[in-house]
Amino acid sequence: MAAGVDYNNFSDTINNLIRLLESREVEASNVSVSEVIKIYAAYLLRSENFSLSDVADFLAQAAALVLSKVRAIFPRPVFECEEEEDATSDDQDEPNEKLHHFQLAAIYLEVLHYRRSKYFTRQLGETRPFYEVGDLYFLASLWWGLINNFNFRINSPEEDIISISIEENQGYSIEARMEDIKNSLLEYKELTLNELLKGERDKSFVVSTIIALLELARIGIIYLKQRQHFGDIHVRLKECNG
Amino acid sequence: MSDSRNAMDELARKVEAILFVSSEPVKSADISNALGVDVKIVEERLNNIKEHYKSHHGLTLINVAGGWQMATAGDLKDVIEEYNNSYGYKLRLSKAAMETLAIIAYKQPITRTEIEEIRGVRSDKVLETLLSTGLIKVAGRKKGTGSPLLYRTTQEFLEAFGINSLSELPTEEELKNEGNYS
Amino acid sequence: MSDSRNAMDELARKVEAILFVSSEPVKSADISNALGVDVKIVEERLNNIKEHYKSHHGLTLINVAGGWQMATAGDLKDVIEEYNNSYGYKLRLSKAAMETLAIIAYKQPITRTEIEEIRGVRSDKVLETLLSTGLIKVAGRKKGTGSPLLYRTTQEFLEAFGINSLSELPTEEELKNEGNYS
Repeated sequence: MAAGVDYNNFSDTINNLIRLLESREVEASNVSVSEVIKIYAAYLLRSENFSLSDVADFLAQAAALVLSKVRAIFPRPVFECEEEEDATSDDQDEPNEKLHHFQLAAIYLEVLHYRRSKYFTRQLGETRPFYEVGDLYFLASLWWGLINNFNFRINSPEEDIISISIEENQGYSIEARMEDIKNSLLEYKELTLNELLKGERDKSFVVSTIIALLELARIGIIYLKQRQHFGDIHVRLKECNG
Repeated sequence: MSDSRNAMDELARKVEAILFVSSEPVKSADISNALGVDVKIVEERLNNIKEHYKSHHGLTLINVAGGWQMATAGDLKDVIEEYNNSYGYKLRLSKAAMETLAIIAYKQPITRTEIEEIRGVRSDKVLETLLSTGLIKVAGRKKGTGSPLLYRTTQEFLEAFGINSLSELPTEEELKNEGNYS
Repeated sequence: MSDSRNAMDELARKVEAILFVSSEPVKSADISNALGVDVKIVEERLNNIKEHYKSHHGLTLINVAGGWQMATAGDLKDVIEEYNNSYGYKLRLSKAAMETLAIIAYKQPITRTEIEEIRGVRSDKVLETLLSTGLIKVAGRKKGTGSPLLYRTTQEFLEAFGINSLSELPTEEELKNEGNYS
C-alpha cells in the first residue's frame, strides 16, 4: 500500500483497491486501513465542499475494505461455534466398528443428560462447571493461557496497529480476544463494550476487541445490542455448542 | 397422612437441612458420620423425605454421583426454566465432544493418541473443550515414551449425566449387542 | 394434616421450586410476575409453605432484604455448622476462581488490581470465594499508593494440589510436553 493514492480521485482509487483485493492481486492483509483513512482525512481537509453522499460512499467503501482485511487476517475462513472437527469419518473406507460403540455410548449419554436436565439444583454463588481443586494440570494450563494472552496484549506495538501488527500478530490476537470475551461472558452473562475495554485505550486492544465482537456476532455466539444512539454496546452470550 | 409426618421426624429434619445446605450430592455415609447415626437409618430417612416430597412438594431428591442431592421436581422443569434459565444444567456438546467423552468414560485413563486411534481424527481441540467443561480432567501421565497425559472423567461428569458411578453405564458388550439406543 | 396438603397445591409447589433454585431472596412480586398470579395469592402460598415447613421440615422461609428465602430451620444451626466443618467442604471451584487461583499461585504476592489486569475482568467476588476456601490468604499490603492488599496461596493450597512447594508448579514446557504433535 505504499502506492500513492490520488487525493483528487479518492473514490475511484479506493474502488480500484477493493477490486484488486477481490481479484487477489493485492493481499488484503498487506493493506494499511489506517493509512487509507489518514489519506482520506487529508482529502476531506483539502476539499472543503463534500456532500453527505460522498461521505456515505466512502463509508461503504471503507467497510468493504475492512471486511476484506478482516477476512484476510483470520487464519481460518470459518470459526466454528466450537471445536467440531470436519474430517469425521468422511474419508474412511470402512466403517469404524470400534468407534461405532462409542457413538452409541454418546447417544446413551445424551439420553442420560436429557433426563438429568429436568432437575434443577441450588447454586451457591459459584457458577458451573466446577473444577476439582487439586487438578494441577488445569491450574497450570489456565495460568499459561492467561499470561500468554496478557503478554501479547501488553507487547502489542502501540503505533499504527492496523497497518503493522495486524499483519504480524493480529490473526492470533483476535482469536485470543474472542476466547477472552467468550470466557468473560460465561462468567458475567452480559457485559458492555466499555467493560470489555476496561478503560484500555491501546489502539490494538480496542480494534481487536471490536473485530472479535463482530466476528463472534457473525458466527452466532453473541448478541450485540445498542439500546440508544451513541450508548454503550451490550454484549450477551447466545446459546451455542460447548 | 401420618406417614408424611413421620417422614419429617427430628432425624429427617436434620438430614433435610444438611442436604439443603450442600450444593453438591452428599453421601449417605457422610450424613451418617456427621449425625452419628447408622447409615441404614439415614437411608431410610432419605427415602422418607423423597416420598414426602413426591406427594407434597415442588422438590425431590436425586441420587447422583454416589450421593443425594435436593432438586426441583422434574415436572416443574418448564416453570424453573422460564423463571431463570441460567440455573439449569445447561451443557451442550458437539457430536465430536460427546463421542470423545464417551471414549474417555469407557476407556479411562486414556491418552490423546489412544483417543485419536479410536476416532480416526485429531482430537486436541475437543479435549480442550471437554477440559473446559469440567467433565474431564488430566489425571497424570502415562509411563513410557513422551509420557503423554492421561484423561479421566470427573465428579462433574457423573452429576451432569445423573449417574452414581461409571458402572451404571452400559458395558461395551451391552452396547455392542444393543445396537440401537436411539 | 389436610392443611399441609393444601400448603403444597400446584401453585405452592411452583413457588417452592422457585425459592429453592434462587440463592438470593426473591420478591413475591417477582414470583407473581413469573407465574402470572396475583401477588396476594403468591404471598398466601408463601405463608402456607412457611407454616408447613414449621411443622414438618428442617427448612424454613425467611423474609429478608425485601424478599423471601429458603433456609435451614433455626434450631438446626449447630447440626449444620458441625456438618460444614467436617464434610461440607468439597473443594470445587468455578473457572473464574481457578483462573484467579492460578494467577495468585504463579505471581504471588499479588494485588487485586494486578490480578484484574491479567484476567481482564473484575475479580473481587472471586477473591472473596477463594479466601473463604482457605486456599489463599491476605499477606500484607503493597507499599505505595493506596497500599492495596497482597494475596498469597496457603499451605492448604500446596496440600490440595499435591505439591511440596511452589517451585513444583508446572512450567510452560512441562505443560506442553505432550509427546507427539503439540
